[in-house]
Amino acid sequence: MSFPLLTATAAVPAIGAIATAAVPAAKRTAAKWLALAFSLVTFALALVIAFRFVPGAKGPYQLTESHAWIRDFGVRYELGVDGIAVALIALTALLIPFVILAGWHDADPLEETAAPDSGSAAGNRRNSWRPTQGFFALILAVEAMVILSFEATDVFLFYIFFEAMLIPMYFLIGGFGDRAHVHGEEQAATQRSYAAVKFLLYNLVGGLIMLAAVIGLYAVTADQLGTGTFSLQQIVEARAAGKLELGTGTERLLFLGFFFAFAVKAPLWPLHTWLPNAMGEATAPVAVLITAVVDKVGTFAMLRFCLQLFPGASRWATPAILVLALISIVYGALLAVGQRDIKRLIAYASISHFGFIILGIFAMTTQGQSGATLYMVNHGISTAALMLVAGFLISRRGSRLIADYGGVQKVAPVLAGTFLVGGLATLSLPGLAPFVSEFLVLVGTFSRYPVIGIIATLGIVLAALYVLVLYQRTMTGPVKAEVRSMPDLRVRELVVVAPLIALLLFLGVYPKPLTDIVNPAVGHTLSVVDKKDPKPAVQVDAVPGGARHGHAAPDQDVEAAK
Amino acid sequence: MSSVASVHSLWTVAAEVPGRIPAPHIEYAQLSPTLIVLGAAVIGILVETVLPRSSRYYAQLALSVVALAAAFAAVIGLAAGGFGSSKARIAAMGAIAVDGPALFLQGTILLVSLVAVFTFAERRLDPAAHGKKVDSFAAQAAAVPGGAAEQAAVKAGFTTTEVFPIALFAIGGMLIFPSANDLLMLFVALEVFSLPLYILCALARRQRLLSQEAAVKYFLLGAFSSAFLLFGIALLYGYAGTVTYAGIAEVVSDGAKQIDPALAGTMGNDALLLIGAALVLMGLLFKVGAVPFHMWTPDVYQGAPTPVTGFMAAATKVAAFGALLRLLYVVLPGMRWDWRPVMWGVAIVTMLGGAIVAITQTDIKRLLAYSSIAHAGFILAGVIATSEDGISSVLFYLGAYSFVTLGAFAVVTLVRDAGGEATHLSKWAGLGRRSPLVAAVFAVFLLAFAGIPLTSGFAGKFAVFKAAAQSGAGWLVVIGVISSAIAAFFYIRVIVLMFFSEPKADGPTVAVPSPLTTTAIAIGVAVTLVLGLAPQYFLDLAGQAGVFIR
Amino acid sequence: MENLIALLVAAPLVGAALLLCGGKRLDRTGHLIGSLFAVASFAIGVALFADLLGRGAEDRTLHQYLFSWIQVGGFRADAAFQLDQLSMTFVLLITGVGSLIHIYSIGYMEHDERRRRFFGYLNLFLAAMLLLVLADNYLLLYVGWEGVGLASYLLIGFWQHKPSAATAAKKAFLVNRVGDMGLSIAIMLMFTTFGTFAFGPVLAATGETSEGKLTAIGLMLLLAACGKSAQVPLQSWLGDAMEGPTPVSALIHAATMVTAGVYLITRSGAIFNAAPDAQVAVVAVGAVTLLFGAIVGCAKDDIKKALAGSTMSQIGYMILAAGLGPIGYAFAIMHLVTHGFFKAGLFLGAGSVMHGMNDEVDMRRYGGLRTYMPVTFITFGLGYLAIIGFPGLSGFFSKDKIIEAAFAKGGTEGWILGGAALLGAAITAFYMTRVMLMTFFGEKRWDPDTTHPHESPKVMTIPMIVLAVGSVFAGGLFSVNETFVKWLEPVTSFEHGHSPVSATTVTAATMVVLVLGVGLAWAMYGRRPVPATAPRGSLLTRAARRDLLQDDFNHVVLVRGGEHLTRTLVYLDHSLVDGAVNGTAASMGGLSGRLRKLQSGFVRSYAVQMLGGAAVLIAATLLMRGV
Amino acid sequence: MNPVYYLYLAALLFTIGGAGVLIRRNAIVVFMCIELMLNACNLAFVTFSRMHGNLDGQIIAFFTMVVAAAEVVVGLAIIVSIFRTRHTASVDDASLMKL
Repeated sequence: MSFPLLTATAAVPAIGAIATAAVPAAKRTAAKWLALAFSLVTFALALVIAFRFVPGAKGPYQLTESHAWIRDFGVRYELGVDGIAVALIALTALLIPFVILAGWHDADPLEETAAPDSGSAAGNRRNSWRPTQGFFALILAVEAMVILSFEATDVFLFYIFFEAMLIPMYFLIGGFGDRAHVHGEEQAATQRSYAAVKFLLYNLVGGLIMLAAVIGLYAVTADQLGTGTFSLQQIVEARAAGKLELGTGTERLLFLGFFFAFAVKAPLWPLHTWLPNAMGEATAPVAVLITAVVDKVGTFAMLRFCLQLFPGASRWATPAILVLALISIVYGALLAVGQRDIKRLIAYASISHFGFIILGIFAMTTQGQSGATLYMVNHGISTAALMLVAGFLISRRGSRLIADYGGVQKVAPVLAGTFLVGGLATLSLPGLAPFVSEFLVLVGTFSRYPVIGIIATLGIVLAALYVLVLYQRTMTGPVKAEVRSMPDLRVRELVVVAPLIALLLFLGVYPKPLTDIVNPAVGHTLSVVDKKDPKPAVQVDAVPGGARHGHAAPDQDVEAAK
Repeated sequence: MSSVASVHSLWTVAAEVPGRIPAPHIEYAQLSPTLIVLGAAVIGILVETVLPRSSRYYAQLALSVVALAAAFAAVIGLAAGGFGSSKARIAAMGAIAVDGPALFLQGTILLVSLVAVFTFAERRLDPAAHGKKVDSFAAQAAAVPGGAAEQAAVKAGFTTTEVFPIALFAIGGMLIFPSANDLLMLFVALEVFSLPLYILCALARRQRLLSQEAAVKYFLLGAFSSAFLLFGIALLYGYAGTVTYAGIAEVVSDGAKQIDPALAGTMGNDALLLIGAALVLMGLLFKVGAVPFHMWTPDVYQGAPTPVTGFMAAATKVAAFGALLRLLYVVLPGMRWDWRPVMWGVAIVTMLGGAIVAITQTDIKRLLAYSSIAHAGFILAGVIATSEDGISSVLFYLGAYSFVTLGAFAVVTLVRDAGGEATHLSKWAGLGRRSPLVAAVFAVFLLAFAGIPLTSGFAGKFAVFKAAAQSGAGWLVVIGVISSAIAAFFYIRVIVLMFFSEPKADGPTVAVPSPLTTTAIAIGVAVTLVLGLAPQYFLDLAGQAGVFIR
Repeated sequence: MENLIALLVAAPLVGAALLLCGGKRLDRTGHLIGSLFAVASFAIGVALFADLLGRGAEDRTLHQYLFSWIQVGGFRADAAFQLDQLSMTFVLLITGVGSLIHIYSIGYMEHDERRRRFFGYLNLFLAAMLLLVLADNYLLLYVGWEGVGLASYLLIGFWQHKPSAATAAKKAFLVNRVGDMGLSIAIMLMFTTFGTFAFGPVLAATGETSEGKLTAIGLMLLLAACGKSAQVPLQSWLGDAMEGPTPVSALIHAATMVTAGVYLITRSGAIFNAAPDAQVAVVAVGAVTLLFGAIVGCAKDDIKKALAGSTMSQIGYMILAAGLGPIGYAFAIMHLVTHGFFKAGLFLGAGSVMHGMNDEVDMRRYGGLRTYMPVTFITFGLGYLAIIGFPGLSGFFSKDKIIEAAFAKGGTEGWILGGAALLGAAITAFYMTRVMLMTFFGEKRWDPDTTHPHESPKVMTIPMIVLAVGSVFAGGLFSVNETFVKWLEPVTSFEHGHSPVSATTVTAATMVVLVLGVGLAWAMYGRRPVPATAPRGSLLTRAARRDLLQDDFNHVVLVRGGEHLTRTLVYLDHSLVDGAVNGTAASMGGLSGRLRKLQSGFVRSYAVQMLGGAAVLIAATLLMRGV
Repeated sequence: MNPVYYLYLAALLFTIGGAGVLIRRNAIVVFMCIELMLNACNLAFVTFSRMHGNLDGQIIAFFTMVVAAAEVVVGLAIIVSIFRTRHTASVDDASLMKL
């Protein structure tokens, strides 16, 4: 039994959460540093995972741990990572420190940091209940649960953390709202709790429906394998060996049960409406936590659980899901264009991006799924960059309305510059990381479903539209009076943004480290789903400059016809 | 009237003077838990009569705690002695079964009661009257509220220490209820634990009108339902010619062929069986608080003194479900195909009804009452499974649920304003900001009710639904899931209220309880989390206890 | 030697990084650093050129492989460069003209406090453009493709405080994105068809697949070209792009970036050769645009917009030529290069004029400037002669060849295209003469008290002179025993078109239409004084002033329509999608409220309900036995 | 005479008692009706025991009487106390808690 690396990676932030929460009220700053330290240690451990992970190795999962937990439910404490999980764990562990840093003052009592907006003094006093410790403890708790749900290879174990992470998120959204509210604290509070409740109920309903499916899965396995099990690997192998035979109907029902929960989390049109509220009302760092970290669990789970547990049903549902994803892409982008609130705009942009991710996953091609995985990582980074800068901007002016800004570029060039880079990443400009993933997704989709692929490319035009409109309205033009005295980015804020941008550039130019660990996992997934990439019509060796003639190969993949 | 003659012959036969009646043979050891508790109750009455007022409180408290602890020890001893499994047997001339479920439930009831007694004995929450510490029971129940007699009683610092022996009697009844092995015992046990509860309900110190009203309602409806139960028993007796579970089960399963044709009209008449079974079921469902026999629950829960409410909500449910299980699994398995669909229906309406009505409640105690109804529905889903898994999952759920409930009501006793407990939800606004700890604890209980993972509620719900699904009740599970989604809504509403809404200026204060209530709450939280994180051991216990003797 | 290729791109990239991240401390020296890096990459370019010349005509293709950029399954994109005659030509043009314009900008942007950033952007542009022409696969080309788009976005909107500038920048980027969509779809098609999108394999394997697929790819490439090269129907952005500083217009929107489309088509020649239908589309676009641009150019009073129209039209010529296949590619590129010289020169001239006229752009406020800024006058004049195709100057050679080739297309098609080209030549002569006259001749139409026209400083005039020289001699140089064609032949495969009309006839015809155009212009603007305020003009004129209404169409259909669409969607999202959920919640509450009423508080009603329940229970049980 | 008739009588009494519970307002009367129902049960028991020819039923009847007596004790206590506070024994007045 080697050192339980995966458990440790999840345990550190968990302990950190408790430790941070235990810091006495007076020592606010100490709590912050403590939280930061723990998050950094977690990141270090995540890196260790990434290095200990051997891309080419046999078997789907590595660094596995397995202990008995609840025998009666056939539940084991089974952890293991494949390339996809490694990538996402790394992303999570990477983002949290930035989230903490960016939210450094978000949970301070208002008396200390005189919020730039002149929300009624009374409002400030009543709202002075903001236990900083709690804020950072909750963030760490979320991190721990997210990491565990990435590591879990036991469906039930995954489900538990998938559900449990809602609670801390819920308190983060409802308890620590954005201070930029035009209509005073009262209304802000109501909107906040509305958003929080909406977030929780949407995801809880999804989760409960999934619970039914989970129970169903147990019933089926118990019925056919003698002892019910939730071990993903075991189930997959049993299916391969033909020992486990879900009936078509059952499989589809179970698939839908799982997919619904993940689609809510992802979120997929038309289950998306909780996201704009949540991201709009929460503080920018929490918004990042939602869209860049927590939502990824949904798409990740589609890839790991939906496809591998129910290959048949996945194939059956693919057309419908692709259409929904397509709708999300276009719909999200269009709504983003129509938004008047910066953060809601970014939220809708994210909905559009999640459309791309799901599209890639269900295109069932190597490019599509690798692209989708890369997309999860890149979208995490790019949205974090954009949203955090937006948060800095908002905290300066005290308003989320685009109309309240203008000409910021003149007074705060660095802020504007970073904002622009974030925006360009969001519209996936070549040379920045998101381009690679988006193009892979498009190619992957196109190679199987040309029409859908082409429609999806509309997304890149619309993305340009909402990003540039946002930038133009806020950053360019004559300088607004309220903006005139706006300070440029502070050191802390630069420390947050610069690394993210650097990372975006690096992964845009050299995504190899990522693709190398992701590709084998995707290969395994596809082999479970039993899908092969469509063959190109003409076979030519892709050696650069190798201008040799190829031989025509007939289209072998029937899907390509669709 | 062809059969008159034969009937007459029967009459003469029956009229013969029976020979010497054999003295009953009682296994005292195996009945010790019950006997200890009832004995303690009797002693308690003596204490009331003998000891001076001043020392009664402590005497009673000590007595009941010791008794319950001893009884629990006895249960453990029996279980360790293998009476739960291998040596399980019918005791007391077939009146009482000592087997796994019985012992498990008795153990649960005793533990719950022990914790409940702590909350009974709490004397720090209410402001001291005339320098004398008072608990949450009326100074003198007989005195007219607000009347001179009451004033005097309060001035004299009277406290109703009788609640302890009364509660002990109730507990005794509850111990017998799930282990009763014939219908007569069932009925007697029912009354034995109901009557004391009626009285306890009437003993609130504050808002005595509500308290008395609750008692009246509970009493009348309780008596009404027990009348139905009794009539059902009569019919079953008529059907089978006996009231022992085993006997009836036998007749039910092999249709009573060897019966004298003269009695074909009654004996083995399915109408008798079905109607009787239905009426008996109704009597038990009433105690369980299942729709449509739940009407008493909200009113009584609201009116009764909160410690009593907690005790009732937790212990009564355990006992009643125990009896229900035994009835369905021991007496009526033969007619499973008749009662299962009916219970399906009951479970569904109970789950949905409880959840839906709870949405618009404005009083925390009523809210919890409706939530308890919804939970009764969930447990019924497990009862319907008719499998060993079903039994053990129900046992586990009961254990988990009872402690959550107890804890929740214990917290309710802490939130007070001038008029005693502040149970109106609007008063709870911003509680999380006034006293985060209490709010957090209550949130934990609510999340457990809602069945969020890592709490006992989730483990229980999963176990029950799993059993149901495996017995082919998949759609019941789906409906259960939906209704728990609905239920989640109002639990969350309370959390929102406590944490995310501005505290009212005239909001309630959170009283600092004595170690008694603190321990009660602490135990509640502990059990909730332990059963949520590492339920395996307890699932094993329930699993081993999952076999009825017949 | 290959390893220098990367350096070619790296140099300006480093410059950009330095200048953009360097911060204030570089404000004083920024312009020098920028120019330095530009010149450096020009030097490298020259070195490589020398190296190529040193090799035999066949092995003049260098490859440099850096690393595998993206590799997923069969999908493989390398970061690798390919330098052959075609890209070499571009490299020299880009770095050469680029360096000149860097130098020019030192003077032009002297008084702008954000000059450092300006140079940073210019360097960024150079890097992206070089990447575009040096990439060895379409995806890497795509990176450069969007990179120049970004640079042009940043530079057009350089004076962001002007809302018009910001809007123009956004518009340019968006329209280009539409084109980019075409490019990305083309790449996807290549991938599904050939399994790769590297130049070598794809272009070699065109014979292997159906013409239909190739046509599709070709059309998508054309769409991309239209976006980048401002061809109809995606031309609308170029006019507004003139909001940018003039050097930008000269470098990006005249000499280099806008010609990327021509490069793309020429580079993909093999595909187009195998897809005649796509070629037809190309020539059609070219012909239409060359007329469209020319007509627009005639109507504009804003000197830069007039030049922009001309740019459009000239690129129309190039696209037309490229569409003609092997008979045209070489001439397309040749015209591209010469155009690079004289159009850059003209823009710099215009810039220098504006510089002297404190940024006045309306030609109706100019007039008689030749005496005030002689150098500008002469250089501009030479550029003018070159563009109208005055015998002996660059334009004459390059454009003439294109017209010939157009006729050589043969058939009615040939006649139409040739005719269009000729007509275009005439109009070109007309509007350029118009510009010339309105700016440098006639009486002063500016207010002597406020404006004091003066010649620009050396740092600005010298580049203009160099470009003028280029625009005078380049064409001739290239044409001497077809040096240029031979140079390109290995890449673009050249063949002589067989024109139904002899070369001399074509030349003669060109001369005639040229004289006509000039004459007409002189008649309208030389003889009569130019009104200081634009006359209402004919319907066509008014339409032309509004870019032939094509822009208005966009506004009404796309912008307005889009706004309405989004507004409706926002509403629906709230009321419908969200409303559905809230609705269910509300109805739940209502149901709950109604069920509550059952709890009336009366014991007896409870008893009734219990009795009812009991009845139902009994009935159900009996029923179960019944069924 | 056929003892089944006693059963019918028992059912009748039981129904009368139930109806009384539903109809009458006075708590005491309601309570008496419940006692009537119990006694109906007793009649049924006795009848059945007569028909089966075993004594269980009769014994149960005795138990029932005891239980009923106990119920009377508790019930009357409660009813009296509420009567003294409200000066009415109408069950309909005890309806503070509802919904």
